[in-house]
Amino acid sequence: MSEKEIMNNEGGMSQKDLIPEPVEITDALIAEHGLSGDEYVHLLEILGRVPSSTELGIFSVMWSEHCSYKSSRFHLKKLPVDGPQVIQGPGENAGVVDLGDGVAAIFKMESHNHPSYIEPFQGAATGVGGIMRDVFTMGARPVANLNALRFGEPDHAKTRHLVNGVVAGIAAYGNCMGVPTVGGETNFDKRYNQNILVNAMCVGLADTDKIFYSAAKGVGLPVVYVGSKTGRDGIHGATMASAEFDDETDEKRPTVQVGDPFTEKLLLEACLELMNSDAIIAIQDMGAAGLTSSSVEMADKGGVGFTMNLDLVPQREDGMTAYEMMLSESQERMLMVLKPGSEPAAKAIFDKWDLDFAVIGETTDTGRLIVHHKGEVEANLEVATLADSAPEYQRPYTKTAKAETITADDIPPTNNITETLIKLMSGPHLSSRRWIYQQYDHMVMGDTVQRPGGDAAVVRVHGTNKGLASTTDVTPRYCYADPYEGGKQAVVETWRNLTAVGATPLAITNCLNFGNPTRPEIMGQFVGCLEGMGDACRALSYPIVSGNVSLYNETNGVGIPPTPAIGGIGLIDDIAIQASLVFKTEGDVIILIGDTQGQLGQSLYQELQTGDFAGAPPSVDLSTELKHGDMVRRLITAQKVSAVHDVSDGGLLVAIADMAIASGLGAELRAAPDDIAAEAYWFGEDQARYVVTVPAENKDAVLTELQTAQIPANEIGVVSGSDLIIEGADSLAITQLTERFEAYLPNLLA
Amino acid sequence: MRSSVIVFPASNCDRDIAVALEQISGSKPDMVWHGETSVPSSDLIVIPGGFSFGDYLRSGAMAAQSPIMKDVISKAKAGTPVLGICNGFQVLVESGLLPGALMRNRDIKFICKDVFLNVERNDTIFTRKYAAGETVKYPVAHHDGNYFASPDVLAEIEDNGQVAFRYASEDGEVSEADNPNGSLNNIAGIYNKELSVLGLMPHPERLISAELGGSDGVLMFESLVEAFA
Amino acid sequence: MKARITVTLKNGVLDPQGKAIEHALSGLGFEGVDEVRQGKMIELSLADTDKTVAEARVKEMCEKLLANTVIENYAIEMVE
Amino acid sequence: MKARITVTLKNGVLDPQGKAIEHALSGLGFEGVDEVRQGKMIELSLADTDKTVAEARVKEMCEKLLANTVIENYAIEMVE
Ligand SMILES: Nc1ncnc2c1ncn2[C@@H]1O[C@H](COP(=O)(O)OP(=O)(O)O)[C@@H](O)[C@H]1O
Ligand SMILES: [Mg+2]
Repeated sequence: MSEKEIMNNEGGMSQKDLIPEPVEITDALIAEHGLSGDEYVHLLEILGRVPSSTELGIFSVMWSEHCSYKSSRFHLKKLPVDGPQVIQGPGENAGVVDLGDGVAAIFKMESHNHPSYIEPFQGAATGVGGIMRDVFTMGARPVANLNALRFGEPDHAKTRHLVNGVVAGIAAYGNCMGVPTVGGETNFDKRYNQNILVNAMCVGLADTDKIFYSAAKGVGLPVVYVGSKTGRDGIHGATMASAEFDDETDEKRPTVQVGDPFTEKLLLEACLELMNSDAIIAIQDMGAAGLTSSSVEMADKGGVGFTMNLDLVPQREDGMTAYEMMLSESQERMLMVLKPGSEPAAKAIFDKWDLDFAVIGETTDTGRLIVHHKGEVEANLEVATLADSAPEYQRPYTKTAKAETITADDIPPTNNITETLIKLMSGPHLSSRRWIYQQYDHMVMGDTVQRPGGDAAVVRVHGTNKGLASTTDVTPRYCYADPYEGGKQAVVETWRNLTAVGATPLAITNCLNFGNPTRPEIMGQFVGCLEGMGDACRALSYPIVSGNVSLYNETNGVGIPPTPAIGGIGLIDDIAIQASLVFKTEGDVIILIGDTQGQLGQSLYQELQTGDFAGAPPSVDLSTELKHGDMVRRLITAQKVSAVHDVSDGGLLVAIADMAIASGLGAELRAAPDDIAAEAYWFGEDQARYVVTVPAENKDAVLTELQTAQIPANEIGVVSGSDLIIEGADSLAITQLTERFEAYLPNLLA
Repeated sequence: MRSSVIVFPASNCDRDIAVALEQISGSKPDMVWHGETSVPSSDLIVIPGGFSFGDYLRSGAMAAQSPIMKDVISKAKAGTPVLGICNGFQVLVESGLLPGALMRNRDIKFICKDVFLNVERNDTIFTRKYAAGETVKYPVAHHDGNYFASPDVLAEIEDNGQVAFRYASEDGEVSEADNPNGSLNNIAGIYNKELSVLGLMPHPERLISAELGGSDGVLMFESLVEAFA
Repeated sequence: MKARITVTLKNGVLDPQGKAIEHALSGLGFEGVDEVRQGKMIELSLADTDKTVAEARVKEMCEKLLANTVIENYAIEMVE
Repeated sequence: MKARITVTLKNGVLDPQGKAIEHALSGLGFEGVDEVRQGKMIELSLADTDKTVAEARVKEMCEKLLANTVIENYAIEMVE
C-alpha cells in the first residue's frame, strides 16, 4: 500500500474503528506530562477511552499553560482589543494594524525565558527566530526587532555570562536575518537572578490585501510541511516553559533547540515568494508544541479535520516515533494548506531555496485529527474538543496591599545633586545600553531613521515617507509595589515614548511575565496589572492586538517581580516632521511639561539613597497623560519644538542629562522651585511629563498655547555650552558625564 | 551605469545596495542569483553585504565557491570593476580576488556603528569624487572585519597603494583608538593591484541621505556613475 | 602542560554549520560525504605540573565555560 | 570511512577568540592558563573504502573549502 493509500484507507472504515493502542497509564506518566490528576480525569471523560501515548502527549502540550493560557485566559478576555485601526486582534499568530495606503503593520512579542537561562545564546536566538516566524507567517516582511531583557543583579555570579550569551544570541539571529534590531530595554534586579526574562518583539509590514491567516478552510486540501527537518528538539518544551524551576533544573538539562538563522532567512524569502501567488489557503509556523499545535489550530479555525501521515515528515534523525514528531519543537518549520494543484509550483520555490517541502496529509470533513505512522493510527482525536476543552482556571487571588506614599522626608537627603546625577547615570539602571545595541545590526534594510538610544526607534515604511515607531517598556518595581498603577504605567510609558518622537500611538503587544499563578498573591499581581493595562489602553484608544503569557518564572518559591512588558507601535505621517531627544541648538529654551509633585516612592533616587525600593509608585492619571501627550504631538507636528524627551526612570534631571549626552550640548538650569525639596524635584518620577526645547523666538507662543490648554508648563533653563550648570549646584562637563554613562556596561561585561 | 548585484542565500544587503544604485545612477541593477553561471555584461559587479550561507564555516567561504563566482572572477580578471561590501569583501578575499583574510573582530563581538574613514586615494573609479585625503563617515556592521595579511603581503599592499580606506578619527587621525575591529594598519578596504576591484567592510550604501544619518556614501556611487558615463 | 579540548554538539542536536558544509561540499562535486559535524577545538597551556591535577582543572573549565553540557559534549586530551 | 579534520590558526596569526577565552578563564579564577587557541574540528563520513583515496579527497576539500590557507593550517586524521 502506498503512503497515500494508507491515509485514504480511512474512508472505508468508521472513524471509531481507528482506535490507537492505549498507553499504560501510571501516576508518574501523568505527572511527567504536566497534567494534574483532575485534568487527567477530565481527559478520560472527553475521550471516553484511555489515550495512546501520542494522544497523551498531544493533550499535555495543548493543555499546557503555554498553549492553553488556562490560568490567564479568563482575565485576558477583559482587555480591549478593538479599534478602527485594528485589522486583526489577538488569536492569530500576530496582531495586525492598518497604517493606511494599503499597508499594515504585523507585530507580536514573545518570551523565551527558560531556554535563555539554560542556554543563553541559543535560547535567546531561537526566541528571536520564533517571533519572526509569527510575523512572516502572516505575510509580513519583518522590518524591526526589539527585545526586553531582565537580568539578575550585576554582580551575581551568572549575570555576566547570561548577558553576554543572550545579547550575542539575539545578535546572531537577527543580524543574519537582515532585520534591524532597533530597540528594547534592559533591567538588572536581584529578583531575576535565577529567572531572567528574554522577551523578543518583531514588527513586520504587509500589504493589507495580502495578509495570511491560519484557518484551513476547505476539504481535501493538501497539508504541506516546509522548512527544516524534524529532530528530537525540545520535546516537551511547551510544558517545560510552564514549569517552575528548582535547583535540579540545571541538572535535568532539558533539550534546548539550536537556532539556524540561515535556514530561517531562506524560509522567510521562500514564504514571501510563495505568498506572491494565490497558492496558500492557510499557513502557520510551528512554534511551541510544533506540529501538534499548528495542525490543531489550523484545523479548528477552518472547521475541518486533518489526516496526516508522519512517514512523510522530513526527519533529521532515525527512528523517531509519532509521539516525538508530534511534540518536536525543531525550529524553522511551517505548516501550510495549499490550493490543490498548486503543489508543484510551490515546491519549485522551496527547491530553489533548498528547503524541504512535503505534502504530509490533507484536510477532511471528519473534524478529527488522525495521525498515521508506519501503518498504525497513533492518534485519533476530535479537533474541536482538543482546541476548546483545555481547562480554564479562575485561580484565587489576593490583591497587593496599597503601600504608603513616600516623601522626601522619608529619604536621607543628598547634599550634592550633581554627584547624585552622576551616580544614577553611571549605574546599572540608567547607564548607556550601547554595549548591547552596538552588537545588533540596527541599520540593515536601509530604513532606520531613528536608531537605538532614543525614546522610540523609527524605521521608514520602505518606499514611502512614513515612519513606523516602536518601543518596549515596563517598570517592574512599580508593578510589584502596585500592580494596578504599574500596569497602567507600562502602557503609558510606551505611549509617551512613541509620542515623544512625534508618532501617533496605534496599538500594543505584550509579554506578561509572572511567577507561579497558583499562589494567590502572584495571581493578584497578574489581575492587578491586567486591570491597569486595560484601563490605560481604553483611555488612550490604544488596543492590545497580540501578546504572550509566561508564568511560573519562579525558583524555590521566589517569584520575579510582575513584569508585563509592553511593546508599542506608532505611525509618523512624514518622517521630515519627527522629534528626537537630541538638543539641537544653543539658546533653545528648555520647558518642562506636566506637573511635578516629586514622587519618590520606588524611585531610582530612593534606591540610591536607601539601598532599596519602597512605598507607593508614582500615580498615573490617564486623562492627564492623554492631554499632555496629545499636546506634545501637536507641538511636534507644528514644528514648534526642537527636541523632546519623556520623563521616566530617574526623573527630570536624568531626562535632561539624556538629552545633553545625546547631543554633546550642555544646559543652564534654574534651581528647583521653593515649594518642593530639590531632590524630589530633580529625581521624582512623576508621570505625564515631557521635556521639550523650543527655539527662543517660539517660547512665548508655546507657553501660551500650553497655558491656554491648561497644561502645566515651566521654563526651566536653556541649552548652552558643554556643561550642565544647575543654579546653586556644582557644574558638570557633559564629556565627563558621557564617559561615566558609557563606561558602566563595558566594564561590567568585559 | 549598468550594474549587477550577486545574490547569495542569506545575502541581506542586496535590497539596500539596489536602492542606492538606483537612487544614484538612475537605473536598477540586475539581481543575479548565485546559482547562475554567468553575469550579464555590466559596467560594475557588486557583491553585497549579508550573511551568505549563514556565515557558517567562515564568512564568505561558501559563497566564494558558488557557481556564479567563476564568471565573476573571470570578468574581474578581464577588467570588469567589482565592488564587495562587508560580506562581499569577505567573499572577494575568500575567492582570491583580493589578498589577505578577514578574521573575527578583535573584541569577538558583532559591531554596528558609524566609523570614520580616510579615503586613501581619490584617483580610482570608486573614489574620484571624494577630495584628496578626505575623511568620511560610513557605518560598519560586521563580526569578521579584522583585516589580516602576512607581513610581506601587507608590505606589498601598502607599497602598491592598494589600501582604499583606513579607520580614523573624525579628524582623520589614524590610531588604534579608532580601529573598531583590530585590522592591521587600520585597513577598512583594499583594491586589487589594478584598482578595479574594491573590497571594504563599511557600508557606503547605508548613508545616502540625511534622514538616514548622513550621505557620505553618495560620492562613491557618483564616482562610479561618472567613471562609466 | 598542554591540553587539547574538543567540544562537539551532542547527538541529535541540530548542527546548522555541519549541514551547510555538507551541502557546500556536495555542490563542489564531492560525493558520498555524509554526517558532517562541526565542533570546536581549544588548545591551552597550564602552569600545573601534575597531570591529574591539570586534567581536573581543565574539566572544571569545560563545565564552567568551554562547553554547555546542555547541548555539547567535550573531550580532554592532555598533551606532554 | 570517517575523517576528522582540525583547522587551526597559523602561528603568528592573532586569535581573538583564544584571547577572549583566556581572559574569561582568568576572570573565573583559573590561573596559569596561557596560549589559548581556538580552532575548528570537522568530522565527516565518506563513501570511499580506500583510505588513501579518501584521504586525498579530504585534503582537496580542505584546500578548496574547509580551511583558508592564508591564515589556517589543517590536519587530517582518518578514523576506522
Ligand atoms: N536590549 C536592548 N536592545 C536594544 N536597545 C536597547 C536595549 N535596552 C535598551 N535599549 C535602548 O536604549 C535606550 C534607553 O532605553 P530605556 O532606558 O528603556 O529608555 P526609556 O526610558 O526612554 O524607555 C532606548 O533607545 C532603547 O531602545
Ligand atoms: Mg523604553
